[in-house]
Amino acid sequence: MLLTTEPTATHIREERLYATMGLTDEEYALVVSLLGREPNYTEIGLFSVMWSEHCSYKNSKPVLRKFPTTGKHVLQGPGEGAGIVDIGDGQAVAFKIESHNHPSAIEPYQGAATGVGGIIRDIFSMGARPVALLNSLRFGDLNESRVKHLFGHVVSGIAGYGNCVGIPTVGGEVAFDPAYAGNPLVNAMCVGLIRHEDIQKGIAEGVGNSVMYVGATTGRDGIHGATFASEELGEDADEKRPAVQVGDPFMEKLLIEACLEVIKHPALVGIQDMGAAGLTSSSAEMASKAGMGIEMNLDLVPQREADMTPYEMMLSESQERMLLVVKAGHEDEIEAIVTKWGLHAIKVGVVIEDKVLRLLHHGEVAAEVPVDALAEDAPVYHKPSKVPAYYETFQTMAPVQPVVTDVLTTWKDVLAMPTIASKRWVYEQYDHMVQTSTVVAPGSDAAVIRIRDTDKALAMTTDCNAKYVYLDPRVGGAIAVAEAARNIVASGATPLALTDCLNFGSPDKPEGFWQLDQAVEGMAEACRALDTPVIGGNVSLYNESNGTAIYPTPVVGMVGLIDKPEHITTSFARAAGDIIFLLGE
Amino acid sequence: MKKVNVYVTLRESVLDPQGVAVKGGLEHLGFTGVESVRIGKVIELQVADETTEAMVRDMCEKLLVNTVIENYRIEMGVLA
Amino acid sequence: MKKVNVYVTLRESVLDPQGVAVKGGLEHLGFTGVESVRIGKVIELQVADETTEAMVRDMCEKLLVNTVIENYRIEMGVLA
Amino acid sequence: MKFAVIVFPGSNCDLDMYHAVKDVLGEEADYVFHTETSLDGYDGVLLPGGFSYGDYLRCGAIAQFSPIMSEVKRFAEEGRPVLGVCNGFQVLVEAGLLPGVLMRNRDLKFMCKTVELKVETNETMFTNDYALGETIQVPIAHGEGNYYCDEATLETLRTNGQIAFTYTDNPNGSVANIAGITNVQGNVLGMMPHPERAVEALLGGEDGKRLFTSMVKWGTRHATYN
Ligand SMILES: Nc1ncnc2c1ncn2[C@@H]1O[C@H](COP(=O)(O)OP(=O)(O)O)[C@@H](O)[C@H]1O
Repeated sequence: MLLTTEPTATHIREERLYATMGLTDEEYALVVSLLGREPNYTEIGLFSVMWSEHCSYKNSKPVLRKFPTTGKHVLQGPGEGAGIVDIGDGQAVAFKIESHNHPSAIEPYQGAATGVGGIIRDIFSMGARPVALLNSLRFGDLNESRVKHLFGHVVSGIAGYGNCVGIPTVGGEVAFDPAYAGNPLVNAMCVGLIRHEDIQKGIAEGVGNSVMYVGATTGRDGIHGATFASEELGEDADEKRPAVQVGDPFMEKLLIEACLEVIKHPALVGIQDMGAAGLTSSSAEMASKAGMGIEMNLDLVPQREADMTPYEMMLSESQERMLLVVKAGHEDEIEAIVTKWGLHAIKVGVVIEDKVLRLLHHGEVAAEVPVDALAEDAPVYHKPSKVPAYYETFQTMAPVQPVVTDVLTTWKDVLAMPTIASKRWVYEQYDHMVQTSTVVAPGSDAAVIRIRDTDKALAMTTDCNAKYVYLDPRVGGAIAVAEAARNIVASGATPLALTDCLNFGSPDKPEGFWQLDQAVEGMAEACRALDTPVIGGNVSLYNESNGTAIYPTPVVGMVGLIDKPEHITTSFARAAGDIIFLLGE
Repeated sequence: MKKVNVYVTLRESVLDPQGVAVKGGLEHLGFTGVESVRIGKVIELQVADETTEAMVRDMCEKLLVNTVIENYRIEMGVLA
Repeated sequence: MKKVNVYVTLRESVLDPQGVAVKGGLEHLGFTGVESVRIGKVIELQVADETTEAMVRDMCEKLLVNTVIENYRIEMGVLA
Repeated sequence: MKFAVIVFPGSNCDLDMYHAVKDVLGEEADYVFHTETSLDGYDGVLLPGGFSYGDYLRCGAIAQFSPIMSEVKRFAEEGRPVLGVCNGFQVLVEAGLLPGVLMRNRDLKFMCKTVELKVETNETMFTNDYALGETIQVPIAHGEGNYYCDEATLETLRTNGQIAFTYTDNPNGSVANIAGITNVQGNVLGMMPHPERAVEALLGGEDGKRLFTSMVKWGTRHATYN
């Protein structure tokens, strides 16, 4: 057995261990001043994940403020697990898109599968019943065997997870371009239905209330590789390497049913999934939102492996776990519901008045950090921006008109391009019919799902033409929103709102930041013009390999409402002799 | 022609949802005392006599095993 | 606590499409001389010391193995 | 007619099945949880699709030991109607109520699309509303629907007229293009295609509906048991 002795606070400072966790010298200094002392190893770990771009949006916050996020139908804007829009009759639709790019590059099947699992939890943790999944995928040149491997496994990962949990995968997009050769994109979107009164918040209110853990056990999977960087590794170094997360869709299915039953119980105060940064983000965010603190006894956390340290437990990204806050004295009632689904609700902590996250382990305080310092006080950066040289060059170039001599050949060539060709190979692997509500299956402009017991239906789509965004981020960003809206309208629906996944390169390069800033500017303009607010989304930066960034790819996921079944329209030709019209410019 | 077996198992720290479900199933059937179940693969190959262990290892690394999450063990020349 | 391995393989008369696909994959990668590939399961159990082979056989017949298409072999007390 | 829709952990077409018989056919239906031990009061049992116990180990392998399954067996032995669709078929096969086994699809991929089936017999309680030899459109959605049995078993299936549906264009490699079979008595039907997904024109077709109307007709012709 390998004995790990954790670095001391002094060691962390002197060896700049925080740097291996992704924190800068300035950020470390800020942590010290917020704490009034040097952090120990667990504490600096908490900051490193909470202050990551993924959790804190430290680089993208100023940009994201450009999005319109309110509107007459918006019940929940950005900030919770998913945004929610009113669709009348006391019903609402919750949806969100999220990236799982880097995990999918390392292990395509599990990376894609766990991406799907994560976005589903975002939806049902709001109290919504997930009714549809979509995705947006980008790969390199499909002629390369490595790309074929990635593509094939990503698709089966999405299928493997979605099919098993029983949520239809009804749409998406796939594009191939050498720009994604080293860094594929895997974005997953989930749509859920909810009644207004069932809307949940991830909030830890009420001193003395219980913090309960439901779902899979906690293992060492997904812990930031930094953990082991500074340790001497023993013989079994390989075994100890932070492992890839493996999804368990069966567990997720049980969690969905258990949680959707639990939310109906008045004793439930708050619920949040343990997504990125697992126990850390869920506990710190729930406490911070409530203006409370949480004390957790890590000895009570269900563990899959022996001798796990507080650092490992708090940073683990094991999948299929939820954190619940339950009114004191009602724990048994919640446990009874959860047990019916073969799971356990285990009390691991309590809500406290002190606004701190206090972690006990083997009878000692392993960490004590103000929750706001973790959840609110991350630095925000206004990155320098610079117009890239390529863009300036393009602006001076005259537009080229392609010369087509043989229309039929060109037409066939275009149709044969992997990006343009039919995606039947992809979507036939997805169960797009389960839940028997899919009116328009993959293959049309947008998918349409009927809403049971009403005349209504929802249209949904994901879109982005990244080449346009690369050529002109502002115009391209606007086009992405407009394309999504057209697909919604062409299906007979009125666009309601959108979610976005901003897949970009490094914001540390001024040219990269410019792309991000401009694309969002253009998207925001289109959102205002079309009255489709942004109700949530996700930012994935640093999509680069060997210093080269992907095309800026702000994927738009849009949902629209159809009032009557007879308004549902597909993009298929129906009968010979029908007249074809061309609308627009 | 000789027989080669490759045993592929999940790395220790990787979750094995199958194993967990099967353990539950065994308990359900009344088999107590089962502490853990992990499920792996046996790949039985019939290969030409001149196939070396190094060649089989190469097959494992390139195709048979997902080394990100799996370990493997080769058994050469098992009785066919 | 002791370790028991159960090896589950497809009966010879049953076609193994996965094995066929893997064989094709190996050929594609340039591995010649692979005559056949069959894919089975290893089920690694950690069981109480008093667990007998008869008990494990019972687990196999009841749950672990579908005897319509699968054969199995039990290896008791493998080093844990 | 009153149907029991069995819910195993991981079932995910339970709602679809329930909806088909209750909302579309207007019959009675209840969800019956896998932990229940009685089917008293029901005239038919429906085992829905999904991934019971994640389909880990083998599809349907773990679900066959659910408490409700001994009751389902008793129900079947009494000659009353039991329909298993997709995962339900896999459970019935693992439980020994139907012969054979369902293996990985020939090309190893999950497949979701509408396929054409041929009605091989209309003399069962599940198919009496179809014409013999009629072709119908019904969706499939499975990764392990490749029906296998040995020659001798196939021969008995044929002789006894136990083959209920075949694929006209075999999508998964099933022996003799088999899509669905009954037991010898004809009161247990297992099939990979999803008739419950083909009961409404809005969703693309109604060819599956007659399977349920067949059951209801048969049910009204025979005295209720309770
Ligand atoms: N990754 C995917 N997952 C599910 N469906 C997909 C995926 N990619 C494409 N599709 C479906 O295939 C159809 C065509 O997609 P695409 O070629 O991107 O067309 P368009 O450019 O018209 O949006 C759409 O209905 C889309 O939903």
